[in-house]
Amino acid sequence: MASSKQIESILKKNKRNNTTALIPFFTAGYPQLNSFASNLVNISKVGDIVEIGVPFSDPMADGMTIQRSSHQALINGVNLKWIFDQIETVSHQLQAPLVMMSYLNPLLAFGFKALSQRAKEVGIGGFIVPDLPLEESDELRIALENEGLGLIQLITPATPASRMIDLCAASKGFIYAVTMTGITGSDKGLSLKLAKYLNQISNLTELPICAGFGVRSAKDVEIIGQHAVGAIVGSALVEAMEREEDFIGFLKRLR
Amino acid sequence: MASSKQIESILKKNKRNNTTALIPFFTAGYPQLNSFASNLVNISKVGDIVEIGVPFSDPMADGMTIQRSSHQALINGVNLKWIFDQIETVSHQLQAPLVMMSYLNPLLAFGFKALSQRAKEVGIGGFIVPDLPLEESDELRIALENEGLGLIQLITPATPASRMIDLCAASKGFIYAVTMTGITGSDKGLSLKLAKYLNQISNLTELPICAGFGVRSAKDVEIIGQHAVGAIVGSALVEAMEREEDFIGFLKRLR
Amino acid sequence: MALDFSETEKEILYQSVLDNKFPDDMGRFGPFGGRYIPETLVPAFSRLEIGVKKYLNDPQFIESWQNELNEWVGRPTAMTYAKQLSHAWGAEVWLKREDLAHTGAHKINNAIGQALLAKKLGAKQIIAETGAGQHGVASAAACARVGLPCRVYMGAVDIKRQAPNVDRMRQLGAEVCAVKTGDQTLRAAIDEAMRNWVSDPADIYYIIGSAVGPHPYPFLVREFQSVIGREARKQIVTQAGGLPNAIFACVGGGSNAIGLFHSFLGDREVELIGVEAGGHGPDLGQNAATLATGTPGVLQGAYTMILQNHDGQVQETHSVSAGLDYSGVGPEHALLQSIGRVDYESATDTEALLALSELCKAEGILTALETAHAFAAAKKWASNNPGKRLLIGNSGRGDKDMITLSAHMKG
Amino acid sequence: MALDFSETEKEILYQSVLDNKFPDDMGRFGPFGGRYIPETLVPAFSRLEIGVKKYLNDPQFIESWQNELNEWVGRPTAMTYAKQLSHAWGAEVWLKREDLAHTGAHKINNAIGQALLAKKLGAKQIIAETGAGQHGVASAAACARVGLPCRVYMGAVDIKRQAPNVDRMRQLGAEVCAVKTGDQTLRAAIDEAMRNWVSDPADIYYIIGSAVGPHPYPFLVREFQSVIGREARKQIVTQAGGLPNAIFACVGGGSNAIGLFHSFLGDREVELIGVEAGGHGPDLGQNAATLATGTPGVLQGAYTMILQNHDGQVQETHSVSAGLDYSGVGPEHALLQSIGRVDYESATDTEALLALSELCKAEGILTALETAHAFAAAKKWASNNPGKRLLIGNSGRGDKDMITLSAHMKG
Ligand SMILES: Cc1ncc(COP(=O)(O)O)c(C=O)c1O
Ligand SMILES: Cc1ncc(COP(=O)(O)O)c(C=O)c1O
Repeated sequence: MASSKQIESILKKNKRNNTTALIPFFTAGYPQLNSFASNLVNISKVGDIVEIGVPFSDPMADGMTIQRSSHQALINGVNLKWIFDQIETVSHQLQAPLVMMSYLNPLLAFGFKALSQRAKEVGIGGFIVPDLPLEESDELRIALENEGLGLIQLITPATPASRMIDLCAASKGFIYAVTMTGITGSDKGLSLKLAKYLNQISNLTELPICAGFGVRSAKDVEIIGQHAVGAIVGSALVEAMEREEDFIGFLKRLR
Repeated sequence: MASSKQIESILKKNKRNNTTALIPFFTAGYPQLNSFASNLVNISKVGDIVEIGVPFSDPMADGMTIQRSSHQALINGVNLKWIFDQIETVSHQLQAPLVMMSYLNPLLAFGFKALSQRAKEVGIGGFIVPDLPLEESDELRIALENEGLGLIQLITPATPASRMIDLCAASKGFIYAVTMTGITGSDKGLSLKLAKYLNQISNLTELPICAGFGVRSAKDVEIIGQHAVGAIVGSALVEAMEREEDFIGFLKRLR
Repeated sequence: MALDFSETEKEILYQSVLDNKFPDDMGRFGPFGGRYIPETLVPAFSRLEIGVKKYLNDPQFIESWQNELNEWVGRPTAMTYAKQLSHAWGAEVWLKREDLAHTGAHKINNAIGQALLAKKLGAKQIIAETGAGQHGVASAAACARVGLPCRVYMGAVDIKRQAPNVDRMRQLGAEVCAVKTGDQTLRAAIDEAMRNWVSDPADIYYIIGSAVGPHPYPFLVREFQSVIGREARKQIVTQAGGLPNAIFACVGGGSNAIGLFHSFLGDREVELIGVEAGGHGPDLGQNAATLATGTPGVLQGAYTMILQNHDGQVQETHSVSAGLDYSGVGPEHALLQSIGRVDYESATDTEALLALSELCKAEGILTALETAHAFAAAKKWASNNPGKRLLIGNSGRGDKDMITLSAHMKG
Repeated sequence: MALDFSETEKEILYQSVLDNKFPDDMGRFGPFGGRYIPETLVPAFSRLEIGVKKYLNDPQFIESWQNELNEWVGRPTAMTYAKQLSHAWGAEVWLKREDLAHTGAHKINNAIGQALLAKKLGAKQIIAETGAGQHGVASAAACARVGLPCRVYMGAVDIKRQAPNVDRMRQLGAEVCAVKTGDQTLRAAIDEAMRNWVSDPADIYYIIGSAVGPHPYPFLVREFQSVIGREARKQIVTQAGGLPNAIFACVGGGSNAIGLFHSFLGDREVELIGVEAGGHGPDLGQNAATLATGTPGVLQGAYTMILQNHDGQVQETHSVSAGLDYSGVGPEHALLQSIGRVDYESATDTEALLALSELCKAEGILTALETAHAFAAAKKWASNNPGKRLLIGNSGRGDKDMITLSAHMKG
């Protein structure tokens, strides 16, 4: 059983050790249903935390790769209940705590109370809900926190400073620092901007900060690691799965 | 040299002899340019009067057959000057006086005075102008009459009695009694109506009356002959030409 | 070339125009007009003329028509200040928005007027011709509205280039007959409609689509279209604060132009410019610039300017816009040209296409290809008359032209 | 199924509606609405909300918008008495003619309003989504008019069935992006527009096409569309001599319906009926009858009624009309349904096609397939309410639907 506290402390350990936490993201039930549980186990051996994506029919904030994977997963027949059940079958083999990324509507349909209880049971420590801004989030946050789980808030470069403070205060586990599309670690000028942005958040909170923005290489992870505790690897991992490559090897090479 | 008087007297002779005058109509320059003059000569041997059609680009009052022939004749390069010239080359061989059917615009372009003079020269006794109603006809009529030619007026079953009187008064040579499309000699009921219509005109004028309405057979000519002096044969003759049949034989069989 | 009048003759004729003396008893506008029709149609035209005199002077009939204009057609149509076009052209540009009228062009003003008249005259079947399809659609709609069956003659060539309008007519319950004779465009369609009318002159009413044809059509259509100019005059005085310096309208048969110009004929200080289809260029057969390059003759029932050869054979025309692709023109325009009250220019296919595109992008108004000719000429005028106020008759919308436009967009 | 309120709760909520209390500070209409958006867009929405408050209360802004409505859009649109339809239905049928608005539907009221707002807010690029293409064309035209570049997202399926509108948008200078994700119709296009907005929230302004999406869009769109009902109320009182007994409007996202209904919400004696797309029939996936058959959930930024399965996955819809083919609906409609002020029904594809044809032939008005759904429902109502007066929102014209209609005509 995971909790937001556990997530936070794992990341803080990374920080103390001056290592960069690796947070792989992939879509549940993609590419096939029957490989989900074993993939999850294997990925948990490489990642410090694993982020599981719940597919949704209207992924309004996702890029093409994740959209495609969600679409396929839904065709495969994935739903939230199935995801929880699958995780449960392998929860004793998992070597990293889990967080879950989902749009709001599938969570609403599950019911917030049932969701929190079941998530706790299978070892999920927190939720990232990309279409749930702070203003609308009380109900879900309270339900999660009742079970010791947390709602992980996102911050973006466009977020005004005053709002950053509110978001930091509301977040549990870590802060998810979104970077804008098109920013890549290889561009010096932008990475300066990025540094400033991540440092600005660091100054506002004790919570660990994880950032993800098309991390594709060990170099990218290194650059992020200079200003954040963790690096989230999403599209690149899903693309590797799409191409049927050795995605575990890919993840390992990111260290 | 023909005149409207000559036309009138030929038809009156038919009337006295109780024979039905045959008035073949065909389009000048159809089907070929080079057969026009000889066709004309041959047709004049069968017809009592020959009606020559001047092709026009917008034959607003013609049926499909005549339209097609006009269209082809124009493609062949026919114009009014050429028609006059051709007639002139054979005028001594013609055995019947001529009348000319033309829409107004080609006549306008030729000039009414020049038209009247040239028509007289080549032996044309009268003009039928299907888009020139009585009200607009003074100028042309005067020009023609100055040369002894006549403007042949059309009367239709829809023409009110009072107007029939005016049309009869204005006409020279004969009265062209139009019958409505769709009326054929074989229909007893309609031929009763037709008889009434033609008799009504006869009662209004001393001029001979000629009628034409899809005359296709000797029977048709016979029926017309009971109430009119002459029968005009247009579409059926042109169709015979179109089918490259022996149209002279066809004409002969109409007697 | 226009008939040659002396200055005094012109002034006298102009005065007669202003005194509403035309058409005269013979249906003439000065020397032009008249009624050149088959004898079969004479009684039908007599009835029509009597009907026109009666109903156009009957306040109840006019009210019923005006009511349809307001409630069904959506009149008055707007007057738009074209801000960005004004900026680009360096002049003050106003648009009279006939494109907003029901079915998408000025044609409906006339179609509903004649449909109401036909109903009054006891017609059992309506026929109409159409070029661009706009008059066909307008007639189909008007006939549905008044409850009369409608048959539309349309050239086979036009059926192809205005396909969406063909389907619209059918949807509106009209029968569409493809005309495969002659040049297979507007002129052939009018011929065919006339021929059809001859077959049953008593029960058929022919709704002609422009200010052309035998008397009283040019008069009748002008009366029904003059609502454009009446509205426009009031609107521009109110909205712009005064009369325009120049007014532009495209001229096919000339119905939208005469409708727009008519209320301004007495304003000598207002230049009136009709714009014909310049097609590929000035040679005979390459355009439909009847007034600019034609000669007087009789076509389809009227003595007017036409495109013909020396033998009096009417010539085929070319224009990218089906609605202007016509060898004749309304007789009243022939008079207005002869007396110098209206200038007639032309714009080529290319100029029209460019103007259409410029208007689209500057004002978000997709105008008809026909109408675009007026914009092309207006643009030139504006460049020679900076700062002046001009009014353009935006006679219709360009939705019907998408097939042609898309082909041109692709190159 | 709608949320279950007691009669007292309903009365209280209705009173709040009448007192103009909705949307509240959280952007809610009772329980519905709100703002469910990515954090990246939060600042953009804050700016938008401030802009909306400022400019919608700024008489100068409202005047500039009203001026565009009058001069460019062609408002007020007509109110037509449908004489033959009234006769056939045994009721008094009136039509509010949004089909006569510039570009052919009510969508332009909103598009020009938002384009003006975007200009005020300093946007550099406009994006829009479109289903039937009507909002895309309206946005393209409005952007041209105010001078802003426009990019329109449109589902690949819709691009096929509304091809003429695609060309119109391009002709008006807009870029049209085919959306090949999801169901490739309106919903996917909205998702894609949102995603694109995320890429540059500061310079992009998203003109949404219906009264849906995150607050303040449902409010903003309602305000811009309410001009329909304001005009209609005055017109019907003047022309018919009193209020109608019932009002019908089709409901896709619900913008024309809310625009028409809004001025009549306080008239308890006036029945208000929204008509959704019944598609092939009542089963999930066979229709787009969101209010009639959906459940509450969050879709594209708002808590509202949606068509979803038990897992909260939004379902694909079916309707013959692209503009109604949407799994969600504006949150204000969800409230009005819950409190019983508005009834929501549906009409099937077949019923809509028949109604379209009947209207065409009876009144000479080719309505949009979307709109035809309202006629189908109104016809049924009329047969149960003989002699009553009813008003139908004729939201747009059917020219854009000719491809679909021709296919159905051929069988
Ligand atoms: C939009 C539009 N404008 C102009 C014309 C030309 O006709 P007229 O010269 O009679 O106005 C047409 C003819 O179809 C048309 O559709
Ligand atoms: C003519 C017409 N009516 C109605 C609609 C449905 O939209 P709404 O429900 O927002 O009015 C559309 C959408 O494209 C439309 O084009």
